[in-house]
Amino acid sequence: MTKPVMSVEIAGIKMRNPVMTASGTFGYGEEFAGYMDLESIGAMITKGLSLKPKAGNNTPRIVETPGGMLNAIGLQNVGIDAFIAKKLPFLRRVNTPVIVNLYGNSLEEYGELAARIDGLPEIAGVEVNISYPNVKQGGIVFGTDPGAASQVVSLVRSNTSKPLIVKLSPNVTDIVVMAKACVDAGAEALSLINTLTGMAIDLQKRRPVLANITGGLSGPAIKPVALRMVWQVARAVKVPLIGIGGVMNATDALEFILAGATAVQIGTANFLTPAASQQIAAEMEQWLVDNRVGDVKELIGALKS
Amino acid sequence: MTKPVMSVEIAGIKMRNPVMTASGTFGYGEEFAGYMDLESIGAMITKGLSLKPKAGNNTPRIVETPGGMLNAIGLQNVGIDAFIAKKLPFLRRVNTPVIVNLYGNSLEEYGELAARIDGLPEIAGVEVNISYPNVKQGGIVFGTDPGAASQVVSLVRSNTSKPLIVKLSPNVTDIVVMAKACVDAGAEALSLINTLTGMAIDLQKRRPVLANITGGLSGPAIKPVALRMVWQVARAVKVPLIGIGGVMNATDALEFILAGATAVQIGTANFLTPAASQQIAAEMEQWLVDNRVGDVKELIGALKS
Amino acid sequence: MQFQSQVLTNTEVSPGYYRMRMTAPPALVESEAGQFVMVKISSAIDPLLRRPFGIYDMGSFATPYSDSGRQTFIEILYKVVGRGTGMLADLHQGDHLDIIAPLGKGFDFGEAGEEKILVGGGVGLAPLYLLAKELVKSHKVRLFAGGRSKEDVLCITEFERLGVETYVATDDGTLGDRGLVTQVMMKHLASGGAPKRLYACGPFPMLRAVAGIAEEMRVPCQVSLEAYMACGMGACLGCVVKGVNHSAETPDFRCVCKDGPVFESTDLSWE
Amino acid sequence: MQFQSQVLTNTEVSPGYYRMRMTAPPALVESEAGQFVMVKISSAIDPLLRRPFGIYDMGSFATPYSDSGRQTFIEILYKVVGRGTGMLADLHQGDHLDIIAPLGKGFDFGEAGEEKILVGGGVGLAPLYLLAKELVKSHKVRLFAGGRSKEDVLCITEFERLGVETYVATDDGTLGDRGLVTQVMMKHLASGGAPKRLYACGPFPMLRAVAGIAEEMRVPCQVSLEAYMACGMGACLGCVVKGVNHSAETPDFRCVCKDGPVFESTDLSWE
Ligand SMILES: Cc1cc2nc3c(=O)[nH]c(=O)nc-3n(C[C@H](O)[C@H](O)[C@H](O)COP(=O)(O)OP(=O)(O)OC[C@H]3O[C@@H](n4cnc5c(N)ncnc54)[C@H](O)[C@@H]3O)c2cc1C
Ligand SMILES: Cc1cc2nc3c(=O)[nH]c(=O)nc-3n(C[C@H](O)[C@H](O)[C@H](O)COP(=O)(O)OP(=O)(O)OC[C@H]3O[C@@H](n4cnc5c(N)ncnc54)[C@H](O)[C@@H]3O)c2cc1C
Ligand SMILES: Cc1cc2nc3c(=O)[nH]c(=O)nc-3n(C[C@H](O)[C@H](O)[C@H](O)COP(=O)(O)O)c2cc1C
Ligand SMILES: Cc1cc2nc3c(=O)[nH]c(=O)nc-3n(C[C@H](O)[C@H](O)[C@H](O)COP(=O)(O)O)c2cc1C
Ligand code: FES
Ligand code: FES
Repeated sequence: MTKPVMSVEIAGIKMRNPVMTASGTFGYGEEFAGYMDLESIGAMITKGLSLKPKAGNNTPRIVETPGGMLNAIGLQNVGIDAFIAKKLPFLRRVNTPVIVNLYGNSLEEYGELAARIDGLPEIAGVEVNISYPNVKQGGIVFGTDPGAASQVVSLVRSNTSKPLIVKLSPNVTDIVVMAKACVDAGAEALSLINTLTGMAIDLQKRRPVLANITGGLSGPAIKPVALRMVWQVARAVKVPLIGIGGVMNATDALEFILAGATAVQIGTANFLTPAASQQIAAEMEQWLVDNRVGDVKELIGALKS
Repeated sequence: MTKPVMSVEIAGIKMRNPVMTASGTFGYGEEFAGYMDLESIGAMITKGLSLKPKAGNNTPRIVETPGGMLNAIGLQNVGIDAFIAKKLPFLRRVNTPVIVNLYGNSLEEYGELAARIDGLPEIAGVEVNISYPNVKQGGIVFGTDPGAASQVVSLVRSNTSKPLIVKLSPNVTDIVVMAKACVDAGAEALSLINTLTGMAIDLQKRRPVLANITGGLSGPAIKPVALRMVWQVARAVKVPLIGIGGVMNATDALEFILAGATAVQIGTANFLTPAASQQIAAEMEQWLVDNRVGDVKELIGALKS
Repeated sequence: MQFQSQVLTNTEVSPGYYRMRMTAPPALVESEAGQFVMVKISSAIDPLLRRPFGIYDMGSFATPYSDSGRQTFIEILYKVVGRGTGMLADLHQGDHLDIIAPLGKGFDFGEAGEEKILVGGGVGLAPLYLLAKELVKSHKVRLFAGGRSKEDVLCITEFERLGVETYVATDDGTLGDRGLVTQVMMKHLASGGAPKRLYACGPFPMLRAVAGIAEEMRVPCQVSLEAYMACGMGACLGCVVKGVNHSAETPDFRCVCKDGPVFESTDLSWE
Repeated sequence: MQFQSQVLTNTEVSPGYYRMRMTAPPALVESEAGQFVMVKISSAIDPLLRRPFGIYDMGSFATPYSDSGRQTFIEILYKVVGRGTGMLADLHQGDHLDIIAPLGKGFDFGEAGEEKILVGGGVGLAPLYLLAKELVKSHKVRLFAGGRSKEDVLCITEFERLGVETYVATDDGTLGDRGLVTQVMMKHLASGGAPKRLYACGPFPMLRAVAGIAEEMRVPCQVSLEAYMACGMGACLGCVVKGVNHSAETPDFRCVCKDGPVFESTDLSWE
């Protein structure tokens, strides 16, 4: 049999396959170069970048939970300028689209960030993080209020001509309302989901485990919630979706695609197997061969229900 | 050391310890009589009862997920009258408070159900389920709209003088808003959380696993979300809380109590170990002994943060 | 009863099929043919739920390590189909399992002296062995065993040792007759005298076919069903099947775990 | 490098402490003293995250089963403190583990001929053994080993066999001197000549005390830290500690996994 077609396109970003790495779980890419071929996957998304460098939260910042983990990194990052100066040169040499994940403390910061990357040819697109739940100031409001989300997306839209992806928070009553608001404001694709807000307690110390008290739940535990949200949103909007949440293997990835995603992002799995994204892309291709599917795009939203 | 005090009181219901069994996971009690001493736990909550008997959903109704399970039973139950006639006589002989979990297809049904059990001395209290996510008609609306929830609670409040507990859905943007609405409308205690809405897909069949497509996620996977919500609500309302979600052992139970719960409910764990609730109560008592805590009530909300 | 058990043996009896013997409390020898066990394969939360298996065999052997001088055991016969059974196949002698047993309703042996027919499809043979062991004491027993291919026909020698007359059918003809086990059964029944009772365990379409045959022949028939289970004891209502009186207005759902897994074929809705 | 490993031995060396030897690819003998491994204890999702352990020892032995005629191994020395280490202790010879190694930055051996002092608290001795093995080749080495009680002082004989002079301190005086290991060390250092370099691994308060002593004595000191880790390779930013230049305005966070686990004591903020 001829090789199946694995390429997909998201908001004009051409990817060799539907496997991307999720923001905050893949460093700035270079950390993984020794473990895998960075040119074997569809796209890389950077750690969330803010206007100024951010120290992040105190430790403990992470803790394992049943089938998942909580993190409250607090968006520690080098800041957009240092990213451009120090991290982008390495990524420039890798022939895989780089998407920057942007996080603003205020509406203006989002606008400023978008403008800052607009002229950089080595950046394939923007993923706007309106859902970061760990930083008190602002984040949670943009991610759970359709009006505020809409404002952020419009501003970013007017400040950059880069392909625009918006990443949604699952901590809402109705994900479809949020999705529609973002699409109406100019989002060309949606990533979902970010982490569910959770908490862990150390019984003996009678304290929250995380210094930040609450954190974001990721990993296999959240997959059923993520699948449900992708399925709901896929039936309500027309833009391509990127499924995220507990993808550990090709089966998980293909389930998201059946539910309506055009691509998936690999998050927590990168911590367990640094080459997870490469392996998942390869296994997906093998699955298509074994099941005589000629093009992965045939599976997008192909769930019978 | 003298035995620690394990008794707690919820909305006037006196319980010998803080361990209750969660609705829908403990049958009508009698199923577990051969595996444990039903008089070793704090209270039993019945399967959700509706006005008429309900057939429930088609199968498959359950599926395992990473660290959890999805269910879409669809509230199959014998109906309130058959419950009173056939199931209550057994429970009457057990010296443990019985709380009925009520579910109405409409506002009126909730009112009618409350009136129906008001005069029955063998029923210690009512838990109103406004959060059932599997039945299209109504349920989800009452559970995610503060105004609708408030209406249900007020009506039930005026139709029965039984202790009134309201069970909250976690599928909301702000659980505190829902909690306050219910308390303001007359809830004397809150149970949280019910299941998170999720979905599972059978890749080979390209179909949702559950006949109902979506279902409710329970088990260890959801514990971090449940703990976070209990902690948030505990700081916002004054009524006692019942913590639910992935309680598998005494450590989990005590974590919920530190977060602010007065009692906990055991759900999915009953399926893995039929005597789970009895064992958890015993282990909690042992923990108090080992850690020289004289009264479990000292731990309620005792989290340092 | 919930108990801790230790694996005694775990042997691949055919590619992908295993037979596992494990320790059990003495009371377990009272289990009825057709009853099942729920096994917690790992003490970790993955896999979370117990997995149900029919009791294939049980007994006891002499050991100096028990007070009574004897150790009771039960056996299951299982096929590796997914994660749980895959992990089960990796277990060794001495590994621990947490078991709830015996669960459900077993087979009704019917009257002594009548001829009984057993029909098993693939791993559906599992609960029929214990049944055969009992039936041969006072009945003539014939077994029709079906499978996709010769690898899927299990433990025939064991049945024959009991004195059961066995007939084999495979979809691809690699063992016994080619064809569906029900077709092969019909051929043989046409020639011999009519049996007095049928017992069947296997895939749903096979059970439906057997139930149909029983109805035509007007003989009682018991079938053993499978369903996805969470609790195994009637609490979760996950495992229901439609009873014969089922309709949207008057629901008649039965729990495979508690009302079954063995049902009279006439009690079920076969749509 | 990520590789599949098999357990060779897994022995309880003191109540609650285990030493495990496992197979590794030949390249692993290039690991530096102080580097660590990340172990996936179960292929199931529970426990989900890998667990970090210092490399205690490594080497190779003759075997007919390998092409090269030799099998490389690494060893870890670990304390059972929770679920992951509890499950690790249950593993037997032949069981499989998935390992990423070697990770992090190892110890700097300093100059030949100088006297080196090692300070280990409890299981903090683990990475010091491989260091000692190297140092004794060209330095005089003294080890101060501390623990809560005599059960917590590990593998002293192994260090002595290397020719390391060892001193033991326990909080309860059940082995060696009574008191904190740092107090006992100060007593001995007061009498002998000043060492040229300190190396320490153990609980944070002990490390802080050793760093303080090193500062007073104006000798270089390397400490090996622990932190809760998800990735072990600098990607999650979960394992950070404050560097010496840290302030709220000018954050200076270092990754224990990548910038460490071994740090110069003067590079860290000890608040
Ligand atoms: C009363 C009863 C008795 C059984 N007796 C036997 C037996 O003696 N030997 C034997 O090999 N099998 C038996 N089964 C089936 C056995 O329980 C399943 O094969 C097993 O649970 C699959 O577990 P898994 O983790 O390997 O599969 P999973 O990874 O969970 O799933 C793999 C496939 O198996 C199906 N499956 C999962 N659980 C069940 C279940 N409870 N029932 C039916 N299908 C399921 C899934 O839908 C999926 O298609 C019995 C089932 C029941 C209900
Ligand atoms: C670089 C490095 C090297 C290490 N080397 C060794 C070693 O050689 N021998 C050894 O016994 N231990 C070592 N540790 C500590 C070891 O990783 C933890 O004890 C282990 O991960 C606990 O796993 P668990 O599942 O048993 O504990 P859990 O059940 O997860 O937790 C039990 C307790 O251990 C603590 N803990 C969990 N993970 C870590 C961690 N990564 N670091 C520190 N504490 C943790 C928890 O906070 C909790 O208090 C090292 C840690 C690091 C970071
Ligand atoms: C340690 C960690 C850091 C993360 N940082 C970010 C971030 O900076 N920006 C962002 O949009 N999402 C961030 N995420 C969320 C992931 O990108 C992803 O949405 C989430 O982890 C769910 O996917 P998973 O279950 O595959 O991990 C982070 C997740 C983890 C675990
Ligand atoms: C099979 C099943 C049936 C349930 N039925 C009900 C119900 O009828 N009414 C209700 O309020 N909650 C119902 N629940 C939710 C539980 O009571 C509980 O809130 C939830 O399972 C979370 O707790 P756990 O993680 O301990 O299982 C059901 C849960 C399960 C798993
Ligand atoms: S498996 Fe739970 S009711 Fe049958
Ligand atoms: S453990 Fe992930 S950055 Fe160090």
